[in-house]
Amino acid sequence: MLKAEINIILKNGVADPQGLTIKHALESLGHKGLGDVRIGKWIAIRLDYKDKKRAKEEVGLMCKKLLANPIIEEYHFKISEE
Amino acid sequence: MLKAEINIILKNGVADPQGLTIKHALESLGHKGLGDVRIGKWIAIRLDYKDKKRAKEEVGLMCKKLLANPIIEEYHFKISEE
Amino acid sequence: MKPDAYRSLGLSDKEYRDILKILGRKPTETELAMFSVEWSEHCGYPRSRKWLKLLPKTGRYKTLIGEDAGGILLGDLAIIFKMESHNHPSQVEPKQGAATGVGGIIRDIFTAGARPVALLDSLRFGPLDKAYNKYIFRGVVEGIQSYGNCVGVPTVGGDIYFDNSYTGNCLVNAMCIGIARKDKLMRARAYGPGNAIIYAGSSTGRDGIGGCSILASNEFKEGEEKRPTVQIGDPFTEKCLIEATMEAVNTGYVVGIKDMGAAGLTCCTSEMAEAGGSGMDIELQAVPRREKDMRPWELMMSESQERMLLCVRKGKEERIKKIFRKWDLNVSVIGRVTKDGMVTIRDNGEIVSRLNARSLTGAPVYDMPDKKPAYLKELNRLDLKNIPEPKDNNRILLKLLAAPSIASKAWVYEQYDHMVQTNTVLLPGSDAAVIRLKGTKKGIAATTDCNSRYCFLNPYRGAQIAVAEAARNLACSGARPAAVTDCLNFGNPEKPESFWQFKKCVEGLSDICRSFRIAVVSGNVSLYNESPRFAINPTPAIGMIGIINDVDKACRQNFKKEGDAVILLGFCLEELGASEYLLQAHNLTKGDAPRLDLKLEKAVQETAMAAIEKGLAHSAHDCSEGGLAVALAECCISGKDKMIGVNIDNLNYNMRPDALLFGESQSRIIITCDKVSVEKIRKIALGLKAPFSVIGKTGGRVLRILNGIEELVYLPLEDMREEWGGSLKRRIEG
Amino acid sequence: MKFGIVVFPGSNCDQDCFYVAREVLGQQAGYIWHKDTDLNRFDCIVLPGGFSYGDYLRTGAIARFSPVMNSIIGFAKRGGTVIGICNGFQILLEAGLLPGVMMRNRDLHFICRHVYIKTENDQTRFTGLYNAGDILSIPIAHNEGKYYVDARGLKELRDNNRIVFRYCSVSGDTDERSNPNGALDNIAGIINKKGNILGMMPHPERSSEKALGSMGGYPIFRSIVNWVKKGKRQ
Ligand SMILES: Nc1ncnc2c1ncn2[C@@H]1O[C@H](COP(=O)(O)OP(=O)(O)O)[C@@H](O)[C@H]1O
Ligand SMILES: [Mg+2]
Repeated sequence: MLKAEINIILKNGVADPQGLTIKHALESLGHKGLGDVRIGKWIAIRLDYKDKKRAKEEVGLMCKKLLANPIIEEYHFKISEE
Repeated sequence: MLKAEINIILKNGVADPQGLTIKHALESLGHKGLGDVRIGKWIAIRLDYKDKKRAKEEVGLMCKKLLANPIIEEYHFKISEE
Repeated sequence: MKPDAYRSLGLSDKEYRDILKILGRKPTETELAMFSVEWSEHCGYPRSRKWLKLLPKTGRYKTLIGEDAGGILLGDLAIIFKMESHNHPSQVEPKQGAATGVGGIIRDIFTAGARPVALLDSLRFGPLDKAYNKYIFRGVVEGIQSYGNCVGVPTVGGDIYFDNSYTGNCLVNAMCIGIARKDKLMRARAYGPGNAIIYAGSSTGRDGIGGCSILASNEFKEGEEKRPTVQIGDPFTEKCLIEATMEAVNTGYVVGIKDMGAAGLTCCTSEMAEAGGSGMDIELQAVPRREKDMRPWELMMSESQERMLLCVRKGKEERIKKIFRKWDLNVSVIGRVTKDGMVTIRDNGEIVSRLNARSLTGAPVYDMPDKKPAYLKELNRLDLKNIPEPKDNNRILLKLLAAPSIASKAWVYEQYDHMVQTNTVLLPGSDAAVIRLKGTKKGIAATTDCNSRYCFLNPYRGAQIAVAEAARNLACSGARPAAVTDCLNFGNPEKPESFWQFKKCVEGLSDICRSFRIAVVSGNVSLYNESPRFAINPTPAIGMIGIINDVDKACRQNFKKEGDAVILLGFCLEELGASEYLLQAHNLTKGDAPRLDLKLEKAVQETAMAAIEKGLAHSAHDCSEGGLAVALAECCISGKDKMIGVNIDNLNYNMRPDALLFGESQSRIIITCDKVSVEKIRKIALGLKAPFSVIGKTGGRVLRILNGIEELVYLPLEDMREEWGGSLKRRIEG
Repeated sequence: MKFGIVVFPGSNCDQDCFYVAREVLGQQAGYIWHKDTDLNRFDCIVLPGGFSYGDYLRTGAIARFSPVMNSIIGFAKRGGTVIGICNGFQILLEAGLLPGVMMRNRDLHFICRHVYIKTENDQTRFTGLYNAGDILSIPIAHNEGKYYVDARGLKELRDNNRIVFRYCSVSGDTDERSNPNGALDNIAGIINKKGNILGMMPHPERSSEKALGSMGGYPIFRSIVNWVKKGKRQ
């Protein structure tokens, strides 16, 4: 069994109002010294095979085709054994 | 400068309709051997101080108080230097 | 069986003994779980059932009663509607709690074979200056928004009040209205030996197990301490489930159908069998499941959302399954109808529970002791001599307009899709919403109301006023009140004071509904609404629908034209008890609820309806919280595009200005019309014995109110709009 | 003429569009299940609003892979008329039939209310009955309506007059205050190069009857009907 963990976030330069709102909320709760706050998606996919190379290819494809929108988003993923 | 990366995801056992729908979509795109698919949030917070211990405490608090709802969600985070 | 085993399921020692008697043996854990749910207040109403019998089941329109949701007949159409609470889940997880509440009430409607056409929601929160109340409020609105918008049913109305008694126990009462051809109505029953029992929808997981029974049977001990498993709403699946169910019903092969809400399979199997006077043989292995190695009782108790149980004619299984598969939904035959009147549950063929359907649904009935609270004696006493008169009425009026319970709710309803299905002819922002019935000239008006401060100080009259105001709101839109659904939210019934409030409210409710010939066709009881510190105000939320014969005549509350005559139907009494004014200006919750004269109320409403039906009225708005001054202000500033001022120069009351302006006397409606129509409306009022007076004229950019020659209020419209319109956003987004 | 209204799982304005086509315009209309692929019977394909696949993951992201989408691409290549409304617009963007993306509204709220939009291009088959500069009252109802496209994309849209509708004030100023959702350049609707695919966030089917309070959207459908009929006569 393998597990793919995928991060999808807005590209740098694309405004992230949600992150900003969270930052303000945190500050109003009294947290100090906060810099940039950004929010994105985190997707975990379990794969019932062991071939890491195949996993890399498939997950890469998933991201390109469906999971991320290349116009505004970028993605990173890592594959680990379970 | 420190960077906290937070993962927030639905607890095991709590239904994840989004994850399920994404799984079906991936399958209909021809991806085989998929197990559970779960989707959650990924939040990156920059902290303009160096004290890791303090960071741990503060970020833990942020998750408890604002970012996650312990009733349905669980969270993990790691703190790294930049 | 160890006591803590059944106690942890919310069963009392006595109830456990009864179960032993009924079975003549020890229950299995599955059976015990099933009893605990069926006998909980949420499903079996053991504490309230006796009193609910008081409510009238007949009225002006032919009623449909006895299923999850009730309704009325209108020609060959059935209008099905119901309101239900989701208070406790919303308190611990506002977004998902509210979302699943909306999902549940929608299923109650389309299980009856009716297409859901409108949603309303009646919400109560603690004051917004507390961060946690704000968090709950935002979460609840987010949840209603995310579910209702996605599932494609317009949220057209509701009401929101803020009161400290809801700190720690918010109320989320969701109401849904559906339409069906009357020959296509469905019932929740299973009969016909050999017919298939089909499971359709989401798969079953461990979520919400025991949720309803346990949540509905215990007040919160220590705030967040109680952590039930809250479910995640799946509006997408629900939308598919609506369409698939409609298709399935249209085949004519569905014998009966019921949604799996509270207590999931347990409620469904036993109630469908009982209603059909038959038995059922269920194989749990056939139940689609989301998690590995679930125990039988977990499968029976799970409250996983978006699931339906259908009884389908033998031989037509494939035809029905095909429909649900088309919508990518799980569907599986999990059992058959039997003759023996027993609900038999098997796991891999081995019997895990075998009960007489009746024994489960025959929940016990308890007589609860009740006692009038001692504190009322003091609270009801209000001597106006001790209430200083304000120096500046303008300031008070602005303060009232900005009070969250009175301020514009646009921040909320503009986050709801209130137009989808293209039937909403009267949008939110007026006394009632009106949706048209495509293919006819008719429309349905709907509103929800309940001033719980009235109910706290005088439960009997408070409940009556809730109904009277709901009817008045419908009348103002031009509709004739037709039928009621209620959601009775109260504290712990084991406390005599709480139960007294419950009893009095139900009495008030049933008396006024009888006198108005309005049937109560459906409803829901939510008890144990208490935080560690106190109980909520008694809150019998009223959802009412009305019929309007010509939707083109539907009437809004805001002034339409300059130079219109302003008419007051009804009159003002010198009463300030229980008013929002006492709270905002003097920080008092005191006195008695306003008086209510049913004859007068009817006369005023009939007059408004007639004036609107004849096309004479340009606008109509009732006086509620904040009294005459607030009502007039709302008429001026609640127009979507333009605001219109008014000059009220013909009031001649001999009473305190604050009572005249802000007193909440009932049975008052403000109407505007052309000068030429004044006499026509006067005649109508005369005929119906409704007090009638022309009090002023619309026009200008200010609200000006005189009593005799004394100027009481002079305010620019912009200032009022600013306070009233922006208040909620300011308080929430800061 | 015949409108074909696509039904994705989660579409919820399909029946509203059907009603307008049939009852208001008096034209023929049929539903197209998202797995059907034969579009030959239709003169105009409507991708309706709603929440296809619940808008899960990303609005329009999953629906664009429905079998019907390939047929729609072919239909459009042959010059067929396609209009995407709200979620339909979002699907067209995800499918790459129109440029750009939709992001969460500026204020992070779902917005349902009447807004004003200005007709920028009256030379399309969708706007024949408008004049450039016309100001329409029309409802919006969306969570992701903040249109975004990169600088080159925007220039391309402007230079070729492909911005068809822009959010504006009652008096027609297209400034930030009259921009309900933060859309780039107040963009409410755009068209493809060829001029046969329109995507718009506002809901014309909700403003095609007096009873519903505004008629701003009606001329869009009428224009389509006229254009198609003209085509058939020739
Ligand atoms: N929770 C809600 N959801 C949707 N609309 C609401 C809600 N609360 C209030 N509204 C709308 O705001 C308007 C004013 O509500 P309210 O002040 O309760 O009117 P009234 O006092 O005449 O009953 C109504 O159109 C009502 O439907
Ligand atoms: Mg009212």
